[in-house]
Amino acid sequence: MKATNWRRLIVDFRLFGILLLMMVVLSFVSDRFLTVDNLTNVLWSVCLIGIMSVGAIYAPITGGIDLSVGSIAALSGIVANVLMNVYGLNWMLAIFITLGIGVLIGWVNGMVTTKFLVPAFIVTMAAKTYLFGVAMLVSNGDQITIMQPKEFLIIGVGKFLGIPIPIYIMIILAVGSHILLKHTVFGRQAIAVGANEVSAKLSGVNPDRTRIIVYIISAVTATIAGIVMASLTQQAFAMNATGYEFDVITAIVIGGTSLMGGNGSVTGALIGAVMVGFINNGLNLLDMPSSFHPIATGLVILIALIMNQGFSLPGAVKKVLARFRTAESLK
Amino acid sequence: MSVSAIRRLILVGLLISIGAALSIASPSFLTLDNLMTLLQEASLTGIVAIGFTLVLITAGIDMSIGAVIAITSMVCVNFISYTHLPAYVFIPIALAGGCLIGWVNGFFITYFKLPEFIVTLATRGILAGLALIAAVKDDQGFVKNVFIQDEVFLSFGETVGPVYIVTIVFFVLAFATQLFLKRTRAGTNVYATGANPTASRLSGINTDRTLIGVYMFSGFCAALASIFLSARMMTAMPDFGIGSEMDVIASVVIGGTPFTGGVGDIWGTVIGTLFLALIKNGILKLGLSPYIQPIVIGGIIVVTVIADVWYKGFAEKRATRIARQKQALAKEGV
Amino acid sequence: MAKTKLMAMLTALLVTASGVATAQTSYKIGYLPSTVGQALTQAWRVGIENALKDKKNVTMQSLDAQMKAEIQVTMMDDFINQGYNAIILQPIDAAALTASVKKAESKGIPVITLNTDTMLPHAACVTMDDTGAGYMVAENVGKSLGGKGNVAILQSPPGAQAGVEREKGFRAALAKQYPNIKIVGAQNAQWNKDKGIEIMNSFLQVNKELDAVFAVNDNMAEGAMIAAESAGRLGQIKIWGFNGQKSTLALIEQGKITGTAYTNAYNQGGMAAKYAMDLLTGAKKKGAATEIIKVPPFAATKDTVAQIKAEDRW
Amino acid sequence: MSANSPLLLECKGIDKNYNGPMVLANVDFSLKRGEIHSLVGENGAGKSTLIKIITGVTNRNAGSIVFEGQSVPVEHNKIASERLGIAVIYQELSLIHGMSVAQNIFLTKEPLFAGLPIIDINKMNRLAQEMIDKYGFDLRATDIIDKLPIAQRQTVEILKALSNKASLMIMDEPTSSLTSTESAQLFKIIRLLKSEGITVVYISHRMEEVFDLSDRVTVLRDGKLVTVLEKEQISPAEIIRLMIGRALSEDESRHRMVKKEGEVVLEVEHLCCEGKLKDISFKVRQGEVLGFGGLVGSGRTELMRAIYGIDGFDSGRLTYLGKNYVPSVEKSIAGGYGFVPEERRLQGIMGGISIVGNIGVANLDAISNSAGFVSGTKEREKADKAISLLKVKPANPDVLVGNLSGGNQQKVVVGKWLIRDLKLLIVDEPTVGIDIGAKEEMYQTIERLACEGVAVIVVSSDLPELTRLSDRIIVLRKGQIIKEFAEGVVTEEDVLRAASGIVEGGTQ
Repeated sequence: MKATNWRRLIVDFRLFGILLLMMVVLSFVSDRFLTVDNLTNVLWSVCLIGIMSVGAIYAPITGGIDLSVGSIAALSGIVANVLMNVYGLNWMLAIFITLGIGVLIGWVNGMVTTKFLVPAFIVTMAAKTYLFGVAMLVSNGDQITIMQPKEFLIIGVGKFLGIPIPIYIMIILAVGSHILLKHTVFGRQAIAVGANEVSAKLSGVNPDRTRIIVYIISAVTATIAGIVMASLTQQAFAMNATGYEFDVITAIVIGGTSLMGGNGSVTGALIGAVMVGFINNGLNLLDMPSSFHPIATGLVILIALIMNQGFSLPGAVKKVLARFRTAESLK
Repeated sequence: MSVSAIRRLILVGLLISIGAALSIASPSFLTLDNLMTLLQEASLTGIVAIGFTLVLITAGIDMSIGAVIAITSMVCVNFISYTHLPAYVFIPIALAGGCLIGWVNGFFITYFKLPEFIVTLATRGILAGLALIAAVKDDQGFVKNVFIQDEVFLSFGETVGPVYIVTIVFFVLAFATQLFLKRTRAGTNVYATGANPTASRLSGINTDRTLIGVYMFSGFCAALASIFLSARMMTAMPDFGIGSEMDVIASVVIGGTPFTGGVGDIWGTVIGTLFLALIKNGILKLGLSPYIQPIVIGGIIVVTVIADVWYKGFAEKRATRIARQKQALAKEGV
Repeated sequence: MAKTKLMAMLTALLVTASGVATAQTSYKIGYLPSTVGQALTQAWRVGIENALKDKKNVTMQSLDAQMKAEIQVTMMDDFINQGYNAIILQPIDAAALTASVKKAESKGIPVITLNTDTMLPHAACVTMDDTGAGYMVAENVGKSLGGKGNVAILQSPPGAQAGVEREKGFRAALAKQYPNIKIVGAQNAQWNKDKGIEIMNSFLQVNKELDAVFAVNDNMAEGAMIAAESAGRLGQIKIWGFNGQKSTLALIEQGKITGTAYTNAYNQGGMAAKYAMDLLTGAKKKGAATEIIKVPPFAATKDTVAQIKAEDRW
Repeated sequence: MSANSPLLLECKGIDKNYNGPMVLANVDFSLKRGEIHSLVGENGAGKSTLIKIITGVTNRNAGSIVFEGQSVPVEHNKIASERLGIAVIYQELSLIHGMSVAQNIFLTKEPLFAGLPIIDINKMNRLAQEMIDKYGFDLRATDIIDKLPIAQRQTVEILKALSNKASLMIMDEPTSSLTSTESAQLFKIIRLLKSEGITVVYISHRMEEVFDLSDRVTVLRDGKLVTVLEKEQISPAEIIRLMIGRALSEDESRHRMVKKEGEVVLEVEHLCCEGKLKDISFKVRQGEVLGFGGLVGSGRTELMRAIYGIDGFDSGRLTYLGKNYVPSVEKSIAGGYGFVPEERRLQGIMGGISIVGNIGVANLDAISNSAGFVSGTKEREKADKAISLLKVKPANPDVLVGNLSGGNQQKVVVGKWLIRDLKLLIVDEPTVGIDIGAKEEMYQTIERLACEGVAVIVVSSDLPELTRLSDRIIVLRKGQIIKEFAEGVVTEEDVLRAASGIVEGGTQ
């Protein structure tokens, strides 16, 4: 095992370590925490963010960002419902077509960023806005309850071996995404484009094509998350999943992926999502006011970032204190 | 004429023609009341956008501005509810609070070399939570939104003649910031830091201090906007401004300040803000479905930026062609 | 079609501009809910539209305040500037909208508020009485539990007035009538179904004995139901929602949700529209104080839900 | 030492370590007033560390520095050193884009209106123009930096230093991106500075420049002072011997052009590209090293990009391995091309990822199966092969390329092509900014490839390099082939004359 692999492993392992530490602390704080039921529930509740994260991670890997995942998820739930319950299509066909629309949305995002050279931040921010409008328009702003088909509803709430199906979907997608990133030509190309686009291009990578695929992957996983969400909540609603894009980015960043491009860890993103899930679950179990959730998440982001930067936490605190001391002495 | 000047001219032209079209389509558009409300709206976003423009010039981003608006309004309302301090005492304190938040952002960004987006996203969460905790509660512990009756504080929402004070402040602030950027050393440092941080450091610019200063100014602007917003609404809510980041970013980007840093100015932002406010106001007048609004706004952002990139590309090509011709002529001359 | 509408608007404006208000033959009514994307606000709109359907000289425009008080205030300004004749408003927050309502009223535009009253007097408030309905739900829960047990609350976001009122009514009733019922948890599920599931899951984890859940809207109640069903504890827990949207009524019929505080939102919207028309045509005169029109809540349970007619389900 | 001592700067016993091995050990360094003093040494010899200590970018661990008769404290910093009158003209230009010449010259010390914190722009432009005119530079104070060629930007840097009243100017590899004419112009400026009494420290890998310019030369090796040569002792061969501790064999015969008889690998016919290239035709054969000379901007890089398939061209025909060929990067790579771009850091390496990653990207076809899955073992084998072929140091494939020295980075860029079935290698400026040892290795690599039958195209502004490597030299000027040296002995001067348009006594 070579040095950087060790380092990578240590970063991943460190995340695992923090995760375990959180689990230990939480199990002391609440005796209800460390139960199979509860842990299953946490996974169940993070699966939407998890599914989105393992696909959206490619955008930061190539140095971009995708802020439109929330709106895509909401829209896809609505589209799937319209196809099934207005046009009466078979549920599988409906899902298939919805995924196709996801591909289209991702393609548009990718095309605008690459061919028109507009920063991904602006493109996907605008997409977030107009896709929300489209979702409103298609659903007429209604909060639609999806009562059937029953097979569709099983996706979200059904269980296999006592574990909800969305968790399987999340894990399958995560494994797939991990393999895609670490063991395929496309993964190598995405990392290369993020590390140095020009150099990648001169080495035979087509950066535009890579980027377009990246946004398609991101949109497709968001679509899958949207379908799972629609099934899980038995609801299609334009305001579903608003603000999820920030949770997704949080998970990705806690997982050690830099927004500058050139590296990324799917397992990290998944752990990041679960970590945020643990924080929320812990606060819920303790019956803390909801105002603590964003505070705790924000602090975890900062701590994770500082640690990913190679600072140990006590070291960082010491550094800060030292700085204050010098500032004092200068006065 | 430079590229940015032509671009600005086009935007102003669009602004005027859309305004003219609206005046014809809806007689209620070209009324003093409506124009003043439009300006008031634009000014509230615009004040925040001025601070944000500086951040964008340094190639950074500040996602915490919305949360700064929320927490500042909470600070003010706490002063009003629980102390008898006059407004002219606690408003400076609240503004200083905005600066402090900016300092914290800048500190994490410069000292730990963390990406701006994530740091400010984290502070956004923390501040949003703190705003809820700081909110004034009733006897049962539920958040209570206080109806503000402090005369001095409310005077911030008043008008001078037909013009809202916030509009005057917006234009004064815009003018002052533009002067600062273009005509002071510190302002020059902001551009230099955004264009080439390494070179700036080598030239003796303290880029860390510049960055921290810029984030402090962004926090200050958001806090200032918050006071005008609270005064206008005569109340303060813990979710004030949260989500308005997108409008601010859109205004600045439409105004022509790119994400790449080193370029941009305040007049662009002023025009961008007016443009966005005009579109929003116009959509309301046209009796369109409310669902169309996000589609139009999203579309406009994309179209402006695409047009920008295209035009810049075209202008660059033209410039290189001219330069090449000139060079050829000069060489032949020798 | 659009042209005639525009023409109508133009004439209306010209007439307004000429200042002959009494000779006015056409009216513009603005409808401004907290958000357009909710079953309740959609139902109100339908109710308003139905009430105005046969009035050819009235146009109605609805805007989306996107759950943000700042945006709602802007839109109020816009209605005022455009010279609307009456505004039907669901204030996102009482304090935040007071100034706007006052401004409209001072320009002679009557404002009829829905559900949330503002702090200064205006034309009328057509309300489903959140506090009272919350109280009613608690009485039902208390009765069905025999005055003893554990109850959890799925809250709205802090500061969301309607939700807070409902919760206050609920808590007041329990404190007064059923002191032995313990509130074991109250968490914010952000009005959302998916958050409803998440929060309910943790309630189920912490409380092995949970007898009832009160969600301050139906959406969250439906989420709680999904969570309870998945945990296999649906039969042991009474789930109450609030509003009475169509899907929840159907779930009550299926016995999955215990009950909800139903309000006929179509009716409520219609009442607001009618009140506005009465003021505009002079059939009614505006009083000094806000006229409070209460739409009584109805406790829809499996036994009573059949009384709600199909056309009243929204 | 008094202020009127002949010495401007005197460093004694400087030690420096960055929490590790000694980078500088007991180094003495002194500068006389108004001299041109070269500082030479291989990469890693400690030149840049010494400069950093003098300019206050980093602090020394031990030793004393006296500047203008004043002792410089250990806790020295960049701004303080500038105030003392020490200026650095950086290798990577340190100007601010988007700003005018005047703004750059006066950055952080813009003239203000009396008593106000407001910049007096008119005065700033006037002062800048006065300075420009005083030295007779071809510049306008209001020109925006982005639009100036590199040589002029360097002039702006020098002006910036002059405006700081610098008495010591340190130039780190100033000619690395300049053409010969521009370099000559720069030397004129340097001598002008000297005549103004300014001391210039000149750092360069180009020995002929050091030889031409210097009054004295300080040689460093492995963090230690080797010697200080006086004017009369300076000779390129001597400096090189001192720097690397051994004499390099200058293979004189390489200057003779050699006719190769191998198969034609690539034939270019009548290639035109509007505004860039005009009617370019040439052939390159197996085992041949074809050199391309010419000034920067003569179209060399554009030609390489066109035949590699990065940028399109308007008309013309390419024949590659006997078949008509329309190039695209992907097809070129698959067909056996290799391409080493001009700017290593910006175009060559992916600094943030490992050697394996860098090498793997250009060999994805070889390390993956048809389903698109990459074999980690194959990838590693390839990387190890490239590392051992070129002796990359450290020989650890997991090291981030950004952490390697310039020479090793270049080896990675070249290495990723060597492990392919290479038929044509295009190298654009192969040895810019790398030390002499690595340079020599690069030359040997190119020669070995040619021996193995690979056709190599070398583009270089370094004339000794070009003449040494090439079997045939084509010189471009203004996008056209102006001269081809196919046989006989070619001197650097011949190439330079052709590139400058001086052909057989007449001006082109």
